[in-house]
Amino acid sequence: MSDFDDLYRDLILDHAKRPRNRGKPPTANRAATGDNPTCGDNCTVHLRLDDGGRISAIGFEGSGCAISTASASIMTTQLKGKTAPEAETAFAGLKDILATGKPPEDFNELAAFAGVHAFPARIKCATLAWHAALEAMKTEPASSS
Amino acid sequence: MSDFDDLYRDLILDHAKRPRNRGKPPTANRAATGDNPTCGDNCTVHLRLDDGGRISAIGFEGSGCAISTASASIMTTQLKGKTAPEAETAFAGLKDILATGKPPEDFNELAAFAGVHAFPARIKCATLAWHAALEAMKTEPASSS
Amino acid sequence: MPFAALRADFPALHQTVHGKPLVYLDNAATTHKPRVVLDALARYYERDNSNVHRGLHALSMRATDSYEAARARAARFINAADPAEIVFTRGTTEGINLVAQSWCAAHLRQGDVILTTEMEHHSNLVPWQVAARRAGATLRFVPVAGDDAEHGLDLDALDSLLTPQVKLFAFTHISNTLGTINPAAELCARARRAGALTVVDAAQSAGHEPLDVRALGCDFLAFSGHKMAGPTGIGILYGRRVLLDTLEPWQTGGGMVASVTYEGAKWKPSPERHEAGTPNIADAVALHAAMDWLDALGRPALAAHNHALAALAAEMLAEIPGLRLLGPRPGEPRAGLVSFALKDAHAHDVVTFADQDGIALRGGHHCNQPLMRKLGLTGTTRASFYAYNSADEITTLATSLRRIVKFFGSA
Amino acid sequence: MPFAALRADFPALHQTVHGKPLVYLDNAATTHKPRVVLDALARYYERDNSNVHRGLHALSMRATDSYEAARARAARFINAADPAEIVFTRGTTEGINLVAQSWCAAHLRQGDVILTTEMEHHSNLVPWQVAARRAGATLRFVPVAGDDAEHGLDLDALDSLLTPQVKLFAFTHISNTLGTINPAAELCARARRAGALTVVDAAQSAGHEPLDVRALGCDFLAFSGHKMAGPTGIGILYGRRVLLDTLEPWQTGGGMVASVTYEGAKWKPSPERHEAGTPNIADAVALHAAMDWLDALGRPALAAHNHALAALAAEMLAEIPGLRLLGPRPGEPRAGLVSFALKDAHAHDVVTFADQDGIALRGGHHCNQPLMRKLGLTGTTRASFYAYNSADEITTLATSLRRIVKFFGSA
Ligand SMILES: Cc1ncc(COP(=O)(O)O)c(C=O)c1O
Ligand SMILES: Cc1ncc(COP(=O)(O)O)c(C=O)c1O
Repeated sequence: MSDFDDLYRDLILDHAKRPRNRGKPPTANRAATGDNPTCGDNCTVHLRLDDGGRISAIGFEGSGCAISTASASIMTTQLKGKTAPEAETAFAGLKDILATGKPPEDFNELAAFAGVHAFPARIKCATLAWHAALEAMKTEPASSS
Repeated sequence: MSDFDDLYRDLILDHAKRPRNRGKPPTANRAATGDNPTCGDNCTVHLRLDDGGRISAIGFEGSGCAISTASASIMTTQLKGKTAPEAETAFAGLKDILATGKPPEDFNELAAFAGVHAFPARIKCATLAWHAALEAMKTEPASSS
Repeated sequence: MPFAALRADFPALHQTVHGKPLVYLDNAATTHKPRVVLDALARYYERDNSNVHRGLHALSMRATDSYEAARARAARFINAADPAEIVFTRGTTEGINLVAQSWCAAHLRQGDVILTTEMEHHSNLVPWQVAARRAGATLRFVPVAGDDAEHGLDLDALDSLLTPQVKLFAFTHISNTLGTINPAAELCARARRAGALTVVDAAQSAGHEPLDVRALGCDFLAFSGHKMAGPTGIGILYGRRVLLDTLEPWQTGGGMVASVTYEGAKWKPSPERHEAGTPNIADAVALHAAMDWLDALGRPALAAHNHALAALAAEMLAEIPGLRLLGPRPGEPRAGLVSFALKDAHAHDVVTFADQDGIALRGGHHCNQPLMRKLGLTGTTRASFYAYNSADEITTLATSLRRIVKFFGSA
Repeated sequence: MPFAALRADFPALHQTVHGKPLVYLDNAATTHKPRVVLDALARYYERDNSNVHRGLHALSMRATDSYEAARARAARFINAADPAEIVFTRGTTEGINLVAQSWCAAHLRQGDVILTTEMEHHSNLVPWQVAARRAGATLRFVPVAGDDAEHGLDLDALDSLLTPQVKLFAFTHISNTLGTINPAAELCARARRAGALTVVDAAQSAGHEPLDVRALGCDFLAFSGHKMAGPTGIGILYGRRVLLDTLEPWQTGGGMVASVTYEGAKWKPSPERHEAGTPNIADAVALHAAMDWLDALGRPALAAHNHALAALAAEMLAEIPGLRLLGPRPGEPRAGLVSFALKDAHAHDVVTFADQDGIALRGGHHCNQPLMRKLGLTGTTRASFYAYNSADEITTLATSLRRIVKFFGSA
């Protein structure tokens, strides 16, 4: 398999073409936006934390490449139900995959991003939504909801 | 004869080592200073014009290389007794020699500067004192004398 | 195309990328350099290398002569009246910063207006934003408006924008994002009638089209060597002599001073006053070789070649489903580039995919973020052409793009 | 000297001048470049040439990697904590202008003091004069005073000069006119205790002596590639990260912005924020090769070689009648240069004469007019040494100087 096929694995293409959890969930009351200054792409993550500090709703908006769209989409599926520390751990796992190009022990969907390792210029695409999500968890909830 | 010997002809060396009319003549009442920004050299020419507009006294001060010192020295011997238009003509003759590297028809002392032609970076040295002299002739006489 | 033989002169073109022959279509970012330019660079370092000005030994005089010959060549290249109108800079950006900082500090007042356009590269936009803010002046824009948003400037708006408050009109000769060729001589003439000085960003035109500053009637003009077959690190700011000689220097230091005391300094006239410190001598000398190469090729012929390739590309790309082509309408003159958006593929994915086919493209906002936003895009993909590109390469591009559409397509 | 074998690596050295083998002793103005540096330059253009940042195709990624590797190499070269502390400039002069314009505009107030020394190159003097004038601040000078006028700084005067008003202390590491090596670490420590930031002009030290910005404890430090076996047009400004990240950019344009609207722009962090426009990529890559070459040679060994040649030259020249030698006293450390005045021969005549013997010297004020005036000189002649110079060449110099004294002598 070429580096290129590795970059655009079926899972990534699938999420890029049919992103999950696109848009702002009605109950969401926290949000943050991440920018990729190099390419002008951006990603806004909306979410709601339940009383136990777990993500009860999450969605994203913004425009980006296949990698960043797929990463945002998979991120939402991965983070649903997680607490902030758990989200940090998951993100650390992704960063590890990106840094080493090796899939994780507990093979999960994030493994699809191992191929990005060979494209250093694209690594920021794969982390954009994650930065926004972790940022959003730290914000104060909007009073309106 | 090498370019170098041509640059430092006997006449130039003689005037450089024993410059004529160095210093400010007691009767001088006009002066101007020329600067060579590239090397920091400078030359101040002092002179007096008689009633007929002829240079009756002339001398120079300042520090410079052999070429500029010789040029100042020879300039003072050439300009004594000349009017402003005659001085302009003499300077035009020198500039012609510098530009062409050819001695003038009426072979005079300025011919010694033909060798400077081969050293474009030194041409300013050969004209510094002349610029100052022509400038000085245009100034108002100092009232003190 | 008769230019095919040129390829042999460009060492960088003869390589494969991911196993495919390199198809280099990123020339608006930077062009490759012909052998003669690399030779001039090597020859300078191997033979004449020395510091310029102030030097009286053989190498130093040769270095000075070579450097000043490059300046005189640049003056001839753009038909400037005098070599003293040529200031060597790092590139277009530095040239524009020089004018924006030095001229504006001296002449721009509260309430004045700097006019520019909505299609400027960040390098011809941000320096004016900063200068306007410092002076309390206002920045106004000639729109790329209405139906023409994707195509060119709204010239009908110009006269009402050229109010007496406008002190300076800065615009690009050729848009690096749209491929639009602005009518620079007309813009300069209208600005002059309105009493405004003009600054022309010639980054995309200097090495591509015939360029004559006196025919244009501009006051300042800036361009980069690396976009015209020359090396990186060198560019030119042209300014009319009377402007440059009186302009306060922007950078100060060795080489630009007539005299210095501990208390203060006096400046030399132009061009020295605007070139503080040891200049980029070697690259100025190499740029000389690039200008010779360009004029041996012939800039009218080069422009025709680039325009023809762009027209061909526009034609072939227009047939690709879901492709939105920016810039001049078919039939209108188009500089040597095509810029486009695909419905289903993001510019960065397009570039990564094309790279697998050996094709070098540029994707993104092309240092033109506000225009992208105005056009409702986050970026475009751009293919830009130069002397060594061929019609075959455009076919390769079109084929690759069709595969991309299929690969990323939602169908 | 063990360095003789190096000469083979320097193409420019193998030529004759006026029929004599070139003896290049103008290294303080600019050094020659070893083959490996020219090869790196050619290799970049022949293989990787492309624009950096924002690019996603193969050549652009390679160009970006090479450019950033050069930055990381420069950080290691001067032991900076982080590559983001390295800003590529055209040279020392531009680096100093960046600090003098950007830092001073933001931080220098009426009544403040910039401290510098009486032995600064115009490039480390005039920018501070301009900055002080703009802010209504005062420029003060550590004197080269009293009996020591020809030798070095009057360090006893320093403490009384380092008043609380001093915001910035800018000084040269090595004087290009005297050959004096200033105790830079001590000067930085004393400035820091007094609450002043330090700017070190390392133009004459970076490619000649071991250099460690953390051991020096400086805040900013600037140097030029062309004086350290690298190409013209590239230099480095080091600044501590916290300073560079918050410093307002001086030049603006493409590449240094995080986001741009028609109304305004936001900056990226350092180093991008300080590098507007296409940088001098190729010469940064070539400078990388120069740094590798220097460290393979070993900077301590190089410094010892240069110092030994200078000591030998000082010894031989001291015996020439009517020769006044500036700089450190015999026995004191002397950087690799000798600067002198002859009673009967003007520096320009000396240089022209020596050139006939194939010897390249520099004569004049060495961009140090106020110091010359203070020393009662209009200029000096300078011979400056580098890796490829030999003791034999110094004998050639001394012989030529004796003939000069005879030729121009008043006797
Ligand atoms: C001590 C010193 N500072 C500054 C400079 C200026 O360096 P550059 O001309 O490369 O900017 C020089 C050399 O000319 C120098 O010797
Ligand atoms: C239209 C235009 N203006 C300005 C620039 C800036 O040129 P440089 O990056 O060489 O300074 C560019 C290229 O990047 C450009 O295309």
